Amino acid sequence: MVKILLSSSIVFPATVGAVSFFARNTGLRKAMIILSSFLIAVISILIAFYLKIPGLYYFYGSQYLPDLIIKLGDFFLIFYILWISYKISEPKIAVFTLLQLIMLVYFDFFVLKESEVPFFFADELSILMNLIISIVGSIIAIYSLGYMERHERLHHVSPTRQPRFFAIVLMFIGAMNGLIFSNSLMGLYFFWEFTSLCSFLLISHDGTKEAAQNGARALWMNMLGGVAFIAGIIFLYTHYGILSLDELLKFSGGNYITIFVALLGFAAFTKAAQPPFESWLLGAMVAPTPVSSLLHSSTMVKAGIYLLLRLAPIMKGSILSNIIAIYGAYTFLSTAVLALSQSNAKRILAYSTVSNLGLMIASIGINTSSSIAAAMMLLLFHAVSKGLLFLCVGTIEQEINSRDIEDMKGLILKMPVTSLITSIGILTLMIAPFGMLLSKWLAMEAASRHFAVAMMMAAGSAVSVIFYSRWIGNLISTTKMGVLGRIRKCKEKLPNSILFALESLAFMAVAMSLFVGKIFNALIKPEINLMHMELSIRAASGYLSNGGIGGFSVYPVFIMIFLAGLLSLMTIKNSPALHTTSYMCGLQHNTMDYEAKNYYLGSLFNEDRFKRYIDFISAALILLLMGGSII
Amino acid sequence: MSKTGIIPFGPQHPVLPEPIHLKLVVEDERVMEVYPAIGFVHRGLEMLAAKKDINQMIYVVERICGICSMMHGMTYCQALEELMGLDIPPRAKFLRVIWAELHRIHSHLLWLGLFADSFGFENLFMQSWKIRERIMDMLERTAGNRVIISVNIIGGVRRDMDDSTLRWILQEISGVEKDLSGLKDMVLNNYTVKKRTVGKGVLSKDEALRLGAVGPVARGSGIARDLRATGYAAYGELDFEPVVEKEGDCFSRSVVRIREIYQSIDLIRQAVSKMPSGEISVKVKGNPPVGEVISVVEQSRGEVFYYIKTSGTQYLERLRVRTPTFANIPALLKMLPGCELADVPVLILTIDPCISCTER
Amino acid sequence: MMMDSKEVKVENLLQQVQKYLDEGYRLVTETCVKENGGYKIIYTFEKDYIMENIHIIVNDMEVPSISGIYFCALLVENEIQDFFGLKFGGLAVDFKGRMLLGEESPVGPLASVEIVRKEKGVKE
Amino acid sequence: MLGNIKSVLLNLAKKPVTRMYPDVKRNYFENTRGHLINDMEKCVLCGICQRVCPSNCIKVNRDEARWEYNPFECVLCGVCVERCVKKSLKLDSAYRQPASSKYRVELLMESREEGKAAGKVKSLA
Amino acid sequence: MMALQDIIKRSLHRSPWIVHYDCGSCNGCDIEVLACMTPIYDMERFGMINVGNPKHADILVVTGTVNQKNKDVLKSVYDQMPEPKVVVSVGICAASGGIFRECYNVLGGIDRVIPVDVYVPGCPAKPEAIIDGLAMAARKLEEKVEKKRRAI
Amino acid sequence: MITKVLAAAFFSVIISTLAGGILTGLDRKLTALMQGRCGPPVWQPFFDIVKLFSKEPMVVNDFQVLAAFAYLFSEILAVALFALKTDLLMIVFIMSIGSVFYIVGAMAVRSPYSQVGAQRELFQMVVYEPLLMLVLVGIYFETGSFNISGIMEREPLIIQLPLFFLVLSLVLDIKMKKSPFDFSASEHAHQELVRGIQTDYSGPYLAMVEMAHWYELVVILAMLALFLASHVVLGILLSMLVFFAEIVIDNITARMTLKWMVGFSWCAGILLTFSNLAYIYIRR
Ligand code: NFV
Ligand code: SF4
Ligand code: SF4
Ligand code: SF4
Repeated sequence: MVKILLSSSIVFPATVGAVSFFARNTGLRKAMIILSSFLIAVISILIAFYLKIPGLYYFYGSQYLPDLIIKLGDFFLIFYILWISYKISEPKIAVFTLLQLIMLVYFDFFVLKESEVPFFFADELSILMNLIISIVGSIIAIYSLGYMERHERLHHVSPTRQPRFFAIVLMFIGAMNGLIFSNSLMGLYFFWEFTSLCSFLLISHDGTKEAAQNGARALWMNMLGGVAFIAGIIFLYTHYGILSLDELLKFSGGNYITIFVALLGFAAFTKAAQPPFESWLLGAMVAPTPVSSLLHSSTMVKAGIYLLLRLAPIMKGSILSNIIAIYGAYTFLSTAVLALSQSNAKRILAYSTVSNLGLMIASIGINTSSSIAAAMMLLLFHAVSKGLLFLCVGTIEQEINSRDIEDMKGLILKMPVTSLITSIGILTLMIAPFGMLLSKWLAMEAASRHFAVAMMMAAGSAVSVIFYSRWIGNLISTTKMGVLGRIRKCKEKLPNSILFALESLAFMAVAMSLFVGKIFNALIKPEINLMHMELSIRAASGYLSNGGIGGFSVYPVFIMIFLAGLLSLMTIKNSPALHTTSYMCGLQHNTMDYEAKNYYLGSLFNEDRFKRYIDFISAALILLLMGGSII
Repeated sequence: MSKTGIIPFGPQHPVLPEPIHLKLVVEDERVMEVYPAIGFVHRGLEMLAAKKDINQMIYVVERICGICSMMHGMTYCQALEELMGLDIPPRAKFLRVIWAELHRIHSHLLWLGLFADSFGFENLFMQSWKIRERIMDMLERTAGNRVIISVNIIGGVRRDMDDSTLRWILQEISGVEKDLSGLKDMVLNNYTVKKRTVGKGVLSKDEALRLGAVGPVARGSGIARDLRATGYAAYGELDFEPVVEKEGDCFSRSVVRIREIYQSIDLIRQAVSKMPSGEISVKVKGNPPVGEVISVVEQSRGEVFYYIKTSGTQYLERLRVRTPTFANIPALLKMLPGCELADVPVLILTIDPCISCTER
Repeated sequence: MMMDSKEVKVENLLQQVQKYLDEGYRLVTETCVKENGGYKIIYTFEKDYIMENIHIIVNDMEVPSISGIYFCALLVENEIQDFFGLKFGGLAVDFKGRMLLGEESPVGPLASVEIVRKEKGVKE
Repeated sequence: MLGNIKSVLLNLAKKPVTRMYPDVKRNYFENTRGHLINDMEKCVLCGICQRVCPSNCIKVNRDEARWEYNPFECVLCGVCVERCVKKSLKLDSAYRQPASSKYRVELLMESREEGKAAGKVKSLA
Repeated sequence: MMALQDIIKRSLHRSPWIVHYDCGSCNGCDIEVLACMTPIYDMERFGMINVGNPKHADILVVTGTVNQKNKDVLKSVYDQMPEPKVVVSVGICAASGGIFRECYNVLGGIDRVIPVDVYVPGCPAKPEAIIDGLAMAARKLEEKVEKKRRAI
Repeated sequence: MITKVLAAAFFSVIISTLAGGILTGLDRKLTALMQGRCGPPVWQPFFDIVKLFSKEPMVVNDFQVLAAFAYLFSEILAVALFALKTDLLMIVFIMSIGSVFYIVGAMAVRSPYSQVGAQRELFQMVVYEPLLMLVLVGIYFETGSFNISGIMEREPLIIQLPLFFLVLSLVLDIKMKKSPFDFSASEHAHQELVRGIQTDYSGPYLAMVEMAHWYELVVILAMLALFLASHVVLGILLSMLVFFAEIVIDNITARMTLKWMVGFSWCAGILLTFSNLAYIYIRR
């Protein structure tokens, strides 16, 4: 049963994807996708309930088959990518792929000895990731139904390219599940590469020149990461003979293990689009928005974090870990500052994704039980909220034909539902008591021994408040008087699939924060125990206690916000608040002439130049990291 | 998408003592362009010259502005005296100097307060207005009113000061001088004030000339031009040097004004000590002859220009007033683009604008 | 000081003004007076406390603006537009006769003012 | 800046300079122009004040023996006082009290023939 | 309930906030209004502060005449003040147009545009008179509250 | 247990309301005296608040109501949590909820002044939030705890963390919006932004915002007092001293501009914290 579940979590989405590629009948395809999304989610929940974890499981059926498939798949993938690089004539891809090919051939045919390892490894982390991928992923897939239809209508795409799109998306979900469940490092590697490929295909889905270019950039950067990945595996295997996660987790450390960590860390950084590789994620914003939501914020980029989390116990206490912490904190701050100068909503989200990934990396680097817990919580909450926000931006963009937050002024009157959901999404990212801030709090407390890291974290989170809150400000700012009345009158028409996706994600984002204690006890605590760390955090009914250092209780804040909302609704209702115009120096008659814009500090730093500095420093940090690993 | 916002500034605005309107095109904190709109104080009193006779017009021109009212009256009277060929008694000239210099001190202190307010230095505002009240007392005691003192008439002045009053003035003015030292310290030696004013709104000498800047604005840019040197009223018999500063930024304009306060104190002392005795006015008979006359006087804000055309009756044919602020506004418009939003009030106040003068 | 000014032909105005600029004169102001049914515009320049006046006589025609030469002339020329309803050609910033006046104010108020001769002793 | 601190603290130590206005009334200087009053016993309704007034705020009505004055138009210049031949006008040093509506001052010269005058204030909105 | 009303009335009386609009005055009255805030007169003793923003203010202090351009401004400043509010006209210009009432651009006193509750005469009005006027205005605020309460 | 907690929270809120009002009044009185004038009575702020509550509730955008409530409540919560001696970092986080709502509420009004004020406030937040957190981290460094109860057990922090104390004073100055840090909303409203971020809050909502400021003031003063927590009276005296110093500074400085302020505070904050850290290391 368990085996079936695990296997089907990979195979089922992939198969449905493959089938949907050939399903030319729109209605049928739709029904299939809805059904299968539902099933995927169900499977993940079943897994979460029925799996005995931590545990090792074999693939359903044969145990050699998956190994074989993966081996073949590896080569297939590499040749396919080579072909792509030839087709779009991008030599960088070819170079990195060829490097991988050489190493792969060397490894597969000359080094690797036959051995028998269970295919699946599942623990709480995998379950957590699986839940995110399957639930958020299927919600996004459903959203895409509505979105892609409008998208193609707006862009006059015909014949429809939706089958291709959904095929890739569903296969991607399968691949992600494979990535997080696979025990063998080779399997991990295969799925890793596969997601890179999916990302490329989806980025260039629209087929414009820009899309192709940005896709290529994403691919070569990820291929570079792949090179490091395979190199790391070879290194590990040749030195310690380890090729699977379970062994790795049991491994008690060796002299050169840090080199392996550094190599895999590098791969993780490319995947998580940490500077100097953040440009691929920014470029990836040309993809249809569900792609950005699914791959580039909630799941694929999280693969990097997943990998680092797996490496965390190995590097515990090393200098490397400290450098990673600094690097992550630095990324957190610097990309938050970059996001500050943006007014394009997707770019803001992209930069802040990179930034939050940096925060997770920093937490992992700090490597204490609370910081690991913080990282895992961030992983979860960020996936939901960010995914939601991307979907919101997509919806808004299709309506107002712009992604610029300056153009979203007063959107609340035009698209009340979307705007409110967007605001809630932003709030869940920005303020306590929502999970993101709770995890930031945990991370801050964990970071307090590393003063520099703490400083950058504090600054970074303050900076992110700027770009988030001005976004909300723009959404709800109006010149019209009597907002609530108008909202009530305004009927916003959204396709059901889109509405469902937005509402369910928003609900999740809020509800999860409410039950943060439960989530912590169920998923995060055991995982930290598994990592053999002394657990100092306790959670009970909305209270998170950080081992005598401090504590955070969520309920009072919720009650407070609830009360504020209730009272304000009551006051608005009872005393139909008198509405006036805004203060305009006595020039009320031509209010529309005047409007302040948000500060983007364009004059202070120009994005390109600033980015160069940031990239430079982060490259230096990565070099330091590599160097640190050798010492 | 442009990230430039448009911010209104005025007419009803707490830092603007008077209504003008500026449309500021800003990007972040930087002002890119400025579109002014004026006319909120325009009353059209030049036209009253046709309705009120020359004596009544004194009280009208004094109400062009409550800050520099005495000097408006003086300029007007000087113009008509010139036209009618009147030679006013020397005592009247000296009295005019004293009142004019008192006005200059009060006007500069008033400016200093508002200027301080423009960069959020409330205490400085309070201190300078506190000192200013002593000047107001002097005006009230000598002329009977705090603000619009109405002492000029064609042919001299209306009120005399007796010796005890003059002594009292000397004593009070010394008190003012003492109080000023703390104030001066607060402007000239305060790091934060310097930071807000030094290097802001720089106006080079050339620009100042071309834009026709007058008064402290011109003198702050190194133009040694002070009409009092032409010796109208009793200034010819008093000793003074125009105050000049070179840098041409807000700070040097402030320094000019503060030094001018001291200069005025000195001038008052001189005038009191040299005060001749005798009549304070001459009798004026008949209507002024037909003619055109120009009269200029160094107001607290710079040169005020009166053009008067008479028609041979007791009414003027045309009265035209060009006030110093009118001449300084082009300089302001040159300074504003490129400054920070927070500096807008500072720059506006640095020319010491007086809109009621400007728009009449 | 009593005013004396020399008349300049409208065509030569700009040239003359340019000459003043080149010689380092400062534009004090322009003054418009009604004279003999037409308008006299007096330009006052100053250097070293000496004032020089020139004037032009115009009727209802378009007056060349000197704001291209002396930027600071723009305010006063707009003011003359407001007060007398004259038109200046080539103003740096043109408020269209509404710099000081509001939308509902009279047009060219000073152009239509006549002295109300209020004789002595006559009761109103 | 240190000097500034000193002066601020000195101010704190000193008594405030505030004139505690409603509690402590100020003595005005003798020739302060506060508000205009007319002593109707002296006034002969010659009308000079009406003519010289720059603000046209005095109306002398000989027929009805009335001297009218609008305090909300008077600029307190004192010209009328100076020119009044009978010295019946006077500028008192106290200011006129604020009011919640505008009014005119109308002084009637009753029983003019008998040479006796009596002032009477009438307010009109 | 009564006590609460009293407290409210008292507070209204004790903390009237002022917005000052210079509506074409000659500055004479203007600077006298400002002088009321300076150490010598210090109207903050009575809790009066110049908030400069109609939305926060209880008393609108207007100086100067109304002209074509600023009548709308004056009106909208008045409209933006929340009730209860009173208007104080300072100086004769604001009361009737003063010496300028014959000018072509002057409409007359501010009562042409907005209702005025207190007139402070004088050209310029003396600071003491202004303080008296403001105190009177503060009392009017109370009256307005009272009236409103009766109406309910 | 729970009733006891609630009662404690309730009393602390009442007391801090009184304290906040009196402190604000004291501030105004002292400022006036320093300027040589008489000034309002100390309880003037209460009159103001009552008056504002009795005024007509006027809003531009309904979200302002929510913003005002949320701001007020989160500051109240912060006060209560402080009184219950909980985690300082959490208190800071909760206070920032309030600030965010406050800012967003101002942004919701499409008036250039509130919006620019909100922008400036945001940048001000970027300055004081990290500094505040750094101070807390510094305290943790010394005491090993973020909990107030844990912190209070330690010896006077002021000896170990004198410069952190200065940083916290800086934060207080920024939070109080007193000169030179009053560019987002000047207390006296004489600035280019009218009342900046508060421009369009009026009547009761302005009152709520004002009261929220009181609580903020109280919390930060209490944090200052924590530096001498072992002697409560001395601690309070110390924080009052800082408060007084802040008023003096208010009276001798001009307002800063945005760039200057961010640069100055960051440099000062970082310099001070790092030198203090170095000092700690040397002492150990
Ligand atoms: N000084 C002066 Fe005036 C005059 N004339 C000018 O701009 O103050 Ni109201
Ligand atoms: S001038 Fe004197 S006497 Fe003549 S009417 Fe006027 S007040 Fe009466
Ligand atoms: S004081 Fe002046 S304005 Fe008043 S009535 Fe007399 S002359 Fe007229
Ligand atoms: S009343 Fe007098 S002082 Fe006041 S504004 Fe009018 S003219 Fe000026």
